[in-house]
Amino acid sequence: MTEAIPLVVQSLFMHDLNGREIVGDVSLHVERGEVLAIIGESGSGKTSVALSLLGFARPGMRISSGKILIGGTDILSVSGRQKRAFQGGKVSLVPQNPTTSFSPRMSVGKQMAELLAAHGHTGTGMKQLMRQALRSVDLPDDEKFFRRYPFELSGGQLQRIAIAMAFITSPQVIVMDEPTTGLDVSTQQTILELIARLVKSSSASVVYVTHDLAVVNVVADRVAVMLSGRIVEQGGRKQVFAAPSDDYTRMLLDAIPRLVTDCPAAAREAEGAIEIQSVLEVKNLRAAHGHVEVVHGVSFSVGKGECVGLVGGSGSGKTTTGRCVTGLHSNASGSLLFQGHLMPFAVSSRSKADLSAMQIVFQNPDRSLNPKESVAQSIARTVRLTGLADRAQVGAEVRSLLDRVRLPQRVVDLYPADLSGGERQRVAVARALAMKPKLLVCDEITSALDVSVQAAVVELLLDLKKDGLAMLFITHNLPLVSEIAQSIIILKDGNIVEAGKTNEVLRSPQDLYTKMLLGAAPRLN
Amino acid sequence: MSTSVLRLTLAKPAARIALVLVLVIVALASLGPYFSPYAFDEVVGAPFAPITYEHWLGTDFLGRDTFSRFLYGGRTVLVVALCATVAAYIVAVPLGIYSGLRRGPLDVLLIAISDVIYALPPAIFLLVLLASTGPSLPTVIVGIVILHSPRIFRIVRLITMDISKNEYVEAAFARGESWTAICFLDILPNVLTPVLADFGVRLCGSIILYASLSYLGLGLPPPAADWGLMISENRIGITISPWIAIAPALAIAAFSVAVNVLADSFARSVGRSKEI
Amino acid sequence: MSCKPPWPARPRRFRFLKVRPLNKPLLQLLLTRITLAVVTLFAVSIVVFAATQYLPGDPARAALGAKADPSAVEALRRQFGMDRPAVVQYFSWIEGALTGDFGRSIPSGRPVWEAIGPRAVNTLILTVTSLLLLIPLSFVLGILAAIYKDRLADHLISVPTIVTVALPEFVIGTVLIVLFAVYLRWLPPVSLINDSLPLSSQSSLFILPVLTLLGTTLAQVVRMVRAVALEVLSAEYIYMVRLRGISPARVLIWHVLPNTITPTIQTIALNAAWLAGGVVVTESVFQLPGIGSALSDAVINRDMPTVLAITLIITATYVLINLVSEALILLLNPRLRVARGNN
Amino acid sequence: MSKDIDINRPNADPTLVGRRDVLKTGLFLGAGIVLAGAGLRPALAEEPKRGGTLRVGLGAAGAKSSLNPFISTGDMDFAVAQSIFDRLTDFDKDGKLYNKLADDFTHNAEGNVWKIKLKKGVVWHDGAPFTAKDVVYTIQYILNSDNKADAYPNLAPLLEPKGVRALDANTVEVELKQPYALLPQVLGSKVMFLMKDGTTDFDKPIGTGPFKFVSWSRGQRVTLARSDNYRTPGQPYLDGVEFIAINDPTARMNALVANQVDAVAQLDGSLARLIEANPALTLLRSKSGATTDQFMMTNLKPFTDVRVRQAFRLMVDRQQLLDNALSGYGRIGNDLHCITDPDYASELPQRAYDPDQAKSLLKQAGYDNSQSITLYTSDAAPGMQASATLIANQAKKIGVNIELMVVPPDSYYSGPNFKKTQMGSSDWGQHTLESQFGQGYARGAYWNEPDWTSDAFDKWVSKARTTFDAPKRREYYVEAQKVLWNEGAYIIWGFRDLLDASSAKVKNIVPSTQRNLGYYQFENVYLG
Repeated sequence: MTEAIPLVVQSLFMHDLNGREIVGDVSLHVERGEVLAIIGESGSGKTSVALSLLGFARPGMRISSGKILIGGTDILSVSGRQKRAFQGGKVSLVPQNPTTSFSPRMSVGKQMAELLAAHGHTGTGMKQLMRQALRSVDLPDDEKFFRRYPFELSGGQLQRIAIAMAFITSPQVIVMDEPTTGLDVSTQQTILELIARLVKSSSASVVYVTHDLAVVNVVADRVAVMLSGRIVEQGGRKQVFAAPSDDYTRMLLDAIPRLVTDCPAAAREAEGAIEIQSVLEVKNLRAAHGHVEVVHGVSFSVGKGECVGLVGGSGSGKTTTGRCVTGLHSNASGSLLFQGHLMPFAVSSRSKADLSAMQIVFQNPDRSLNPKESVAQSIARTVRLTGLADRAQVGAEVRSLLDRVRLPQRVVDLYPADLSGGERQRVAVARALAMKPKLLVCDEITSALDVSVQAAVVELLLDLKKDGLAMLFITHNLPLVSEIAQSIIILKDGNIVEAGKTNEVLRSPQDLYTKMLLGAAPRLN
Repeated sequence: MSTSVLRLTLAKPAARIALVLVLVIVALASLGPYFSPYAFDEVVGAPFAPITYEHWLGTDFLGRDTFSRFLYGGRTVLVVALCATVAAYIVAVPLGIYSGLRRGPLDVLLIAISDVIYALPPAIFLLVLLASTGPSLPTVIVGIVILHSPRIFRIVRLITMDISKNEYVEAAFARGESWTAICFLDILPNVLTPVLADFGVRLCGSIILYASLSYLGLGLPPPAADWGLMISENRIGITISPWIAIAPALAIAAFSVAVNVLADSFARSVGRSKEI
Repeated sequence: MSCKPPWPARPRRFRFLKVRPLNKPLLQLLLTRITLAVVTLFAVSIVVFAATQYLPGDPARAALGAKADPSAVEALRRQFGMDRPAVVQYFSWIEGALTGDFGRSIPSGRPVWEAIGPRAVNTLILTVTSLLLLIPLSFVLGILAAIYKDRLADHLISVPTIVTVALPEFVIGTVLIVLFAVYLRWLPPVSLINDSLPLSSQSSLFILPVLTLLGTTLAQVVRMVRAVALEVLSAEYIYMVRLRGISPARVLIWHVLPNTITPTIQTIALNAAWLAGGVVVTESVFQLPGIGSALSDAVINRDMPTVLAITLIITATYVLINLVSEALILLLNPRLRVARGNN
Repeated sequence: MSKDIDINRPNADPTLVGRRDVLKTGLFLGAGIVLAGAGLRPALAEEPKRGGTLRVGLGAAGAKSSLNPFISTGDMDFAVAQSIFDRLTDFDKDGKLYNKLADDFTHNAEGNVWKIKLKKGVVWHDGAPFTAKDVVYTIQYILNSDNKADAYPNLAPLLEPKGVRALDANTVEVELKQPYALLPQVLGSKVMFLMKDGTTDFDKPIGTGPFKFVSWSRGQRVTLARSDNYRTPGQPYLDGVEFIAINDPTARMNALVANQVDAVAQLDGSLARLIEANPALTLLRSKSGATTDQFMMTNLKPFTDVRVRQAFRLMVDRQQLLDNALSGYGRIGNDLHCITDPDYASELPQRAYDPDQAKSLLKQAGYDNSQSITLYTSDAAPGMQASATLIANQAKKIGVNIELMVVPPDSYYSGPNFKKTQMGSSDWGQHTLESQFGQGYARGAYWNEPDWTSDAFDKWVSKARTTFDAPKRREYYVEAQKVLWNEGAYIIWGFRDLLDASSAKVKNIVPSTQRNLGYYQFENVYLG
């Protein structure tokens, strides 16, 4: 008698309540001990497929047809107690965002015990299992730790617990839904390693859902690429990556920022070296949140037409530095020299000219546009701030700005809610450009965007730089910065640990942290 | 966006029925007097006469035509409730935006004042206020405004604080826009939507407060026709002619329910379903 | 030498009570709240005192009747200290109030507390009963409505509650009287409480007033619970718990309920205040001798000491309820309960 | 909010200031006693049953209420005093005087020294015999102004405290300041209860009445039990009476329907037909001389002009007021009080509803239609606010603009605006002409609400009071009433019936013109 394949999905269809197809005709199978990666951008239906493997559809969606066989039994055909025996028992899930995935008013120990109790474990055996599970994810296994509430633990710790809980019942199938996306760069790497280790040592079939192709490279045996609810390509990892058969897959692969040590930006920088005229000079910048100093004396400068990358993990002080520069954080000391003159920290005491000469674009496109203003209103308002009053002139300026960020004219009367994330970010850039700035501070402007969109925004920035705009590019993404910045500053805990020309820093990093960051950056090959 | 919110608000049949009800009752209250068969204070028969073809709702405790009084009686309650509620927003929204945006000593003071008003149970407050100044419609309106304002103020303040953390507001500050521009273009429109979601609840509260005051004899003096007063002055006949009380009670309830349903639907379409 | 502590070890099974000593930040927060409440109460007492100062009509004249001769009125004014400046009157009053002496009622000349004490008991029974029914009922109904969102059960719960919230107390009360007392004759229409009999034997007199108060407040809380419960139900952690194979009952009791309670406490506290205010109309509809009806009597009689005392009592109760609710929110929040130094 | 029906004024009752023919009074009294005797023992269809407690719902004065029978506020206080205490004389259901605890009145020739013989065998609730000392103590208590007894203004003009003495255990001698024939009537007025010698407080009142005090809670409930040593053997039939405060008329009615009480006082006219239609309930109706009326301040424009007053009386549609404000339970009034008094001027023509005449009178007086008249009113008496509302509406028909100023009932008579607006509402209980004129029409009297004065009226009244011949005196009274009819300032559009209701099982409450629920005398009442 042959053992049933742990996971077989046959022709799965999912629809939303309006009858729109979310997932269409998805068929998969995962062998024992195999890792299948489902790759797709937001809206591709990959998470819906992942959750359906636990017999679950998010509200507003339903599984309309198809079979999901777990060890030979269709999880869609059972319900109630039987179904619950599957969930958490035979199929388990590692969620995307660990901090919102634990019940906030129950200690983590209790939540683990609850899971085990629901699947038939009791007494001391249960306790032992819990200890063992925590040890396997490199966490302390004492009573004190069990009594911790989710908010007392870091995202990384919580994700370790979530992973431990996914493995603790020895399920046949483990579904991991973007398990590293919500984590800090450096944590991402260790969690990824942990997953790889656990997967190797267990016999479970793993479905790993992600948008990050680089991650796939580390864990997956096979790959399925999803677009608009359908699988466009499926095959062995190496084969797909080396010779993608589908255009979309190819596009995805191309869009991934690569850590370019021989970057074009650096090359151009050599040409422009003739006029290294400093736009911004930051000297010994210290900034604090309340009484806690988070930036401890940072100095750097940005030249005309230069792009400086400010790189660091979360809590490194990179965003605070950017906010100090733009005047949004005035609890600071040190000096800011802008276009040759000293500039105060508070927005309210800066001159109009200074304010317009320096613009900031933020990370979250959802929050950086006023939802009550149309694209035209939002940009026109800014244009008028520069002194332009004539209706026709303002209109013309708005249109030319939209052209400049390569947005079609039809978006003029749309509202932010009608735009995609990438489009919103372009509007934000256009609005910043309306002030005719000399320096653009970009605070993680691509991190909330899909890979393909991200690439287009980067391209836009490169264009702008070509026009002589100075940029302070704040990011945690080292490969991205390597594509765009001439020089790069690595921040850690509020201190500059390394700074220099991009090429040099990336080629021969001096600091341990830089090396770690470089190591953590996923590569495709 | 406003059209889409409106569309969303009226997406459900319940909301559309509610809108119709609101319109009907507003029309009834504002146009009713022009169609009323008798004057509101005209004695047309014996007290508590039954329903007849001439008197669709019979007569009241003084022998006046109840239907005519019903047609007249909606004006005051709707106007008072609407004035009071709108005035409360006019007072509280600017204060809330100021407090939420600029903070400072005025904010502390306003919070303290609102704390004190919060601590006064609404009915008790109105009772003591009206008892000390004498019942009059302007006092009633001022009283209701005083009761609503701190509640609106707090929500507006919170939402303003929330909105001002948004990056588009920061960006506006960073590019040197004026306070007024930021208040009117960035804060106000975004505050209004969620704040107006509670408008229905507050209007409903005003109606109930005013009706209760009329019931306690602190509203319009007789012989005015007023729904709340109609219920209380004809209470004695509740077993003889229950419809005299039922008609205005139904009108008050229907209006309140409809306004609530609309507000609920509006709140949902705005994506905000609970009070902050 | 034994290192055993002098106290017995706490039994393990009581651990769930979380009897940990309050940590410093929590204590500080609580103290701030209490201070604020006291300050608020003082401010309210000043506001109310000022308001009653402007009551038109002379309480002394009202007490003695229109025919009283001016010297008698003057004597009464002196007797009640009404000839002194307002500030002096306020401080002497607040001094008494702090020691439980609210002065003497002007028309009867008897201590205020003597008149409103027994009435306060009736009002307390009325409001506490309503509150005790309100809390479990609103949670059951609200969570049920949330679970069966947009289905029949939801409508069956939401529609009646939305109707009752739109009706003033006097309408609900009158409808209840006509229905249950006049036509069905199940319950007494008038709450004629007999002080000389134990209240327990007169519980039927409280049913309709309690129902009236419930009618006006339940809807608000149910709606709030429903909204919060909907949010909780759609929270990621609830999906996660469900996808761990935990039974629905357990999910509801251990995960949905605790996370629904905290945000609704404030609403319940607000409604408790509405209960406190709503008793005026409700007591008047049912002629129930409570402090609500005593207040309206006192306002009419210009009985300033009684108005002040009752308003202060009601407000103090209100502030206290708010304080308790805030304390509960703080205490129920594990973030604040767990000592920060633990990490 | 409580709607206390009680009027917040000293009990409007006979303050007798005139002089009357001694002989006439003697005869009058004798007749009264016979009649009263008949009234006390009505022919009964069945044997009265003993036992049971009568629960009476009625209005009370809340915090102001007291057990002191001399300070009576609210129906409940009065009803309680009426059950616990007795007077020397009293009025029967038709308003005739009879002796209660007094046995006989004699006086000297001049008429200024009276001897009152008391009934023997009357016992206080605590067992002590009722003696002359008690009467002396009571009268002296009333005459002490510190005690603020309601009856003080009735007695103080007549005698000094030292003028009353006990001659023996059963005889009281009263020496008046001047001759006065109507002392027995004065002693029968509503606030003239008798208390035991030495009484200083009323926490546990002791009386000679049919019921004794058991317990009370202020303004809410008073419980009384049968007095075992009541002077009429076998009475009262009831084990006890419970008075329960229900100030809201609707609530009172509901309580009766739901059997929470057995009887209620002060019923709204509109409910009377409901009671009549309900076999389980009995309507108690008494054609009383009580009025709910309006008055015009003669010291305020435009009512300084008699033509305006006449016009206002003509523009009032009395039938509509009777039908709609009193639901027909009453009699049309002719702008004169005291319809039950034998000297009432029934021969005067009934003033008709004549808006045209009113209009022309106003025109003559140069009345300015653009001004508005303020009518101060309240729900303080049956039909008061209703009639004010209706009158305002009727006035509108001839272009007269009347605005209502409505205040809560409890503060109506004591309010700052009473007698300060052009028009006001008022109500009067059952009175004799004598007491009505003394209280409501005398120059400078506080309850002369419109501040109306007339030399001619005063002349006729004083003439009547000194006239000993009854038919002659009636003539003078009629002349006085003619003046009132022509120039007076009251609009007395009707007399209201006293309406109460009881459960059908309550037997033998005999409606009285004096006050509601058979003057709250329950010694004959039993539960069937």
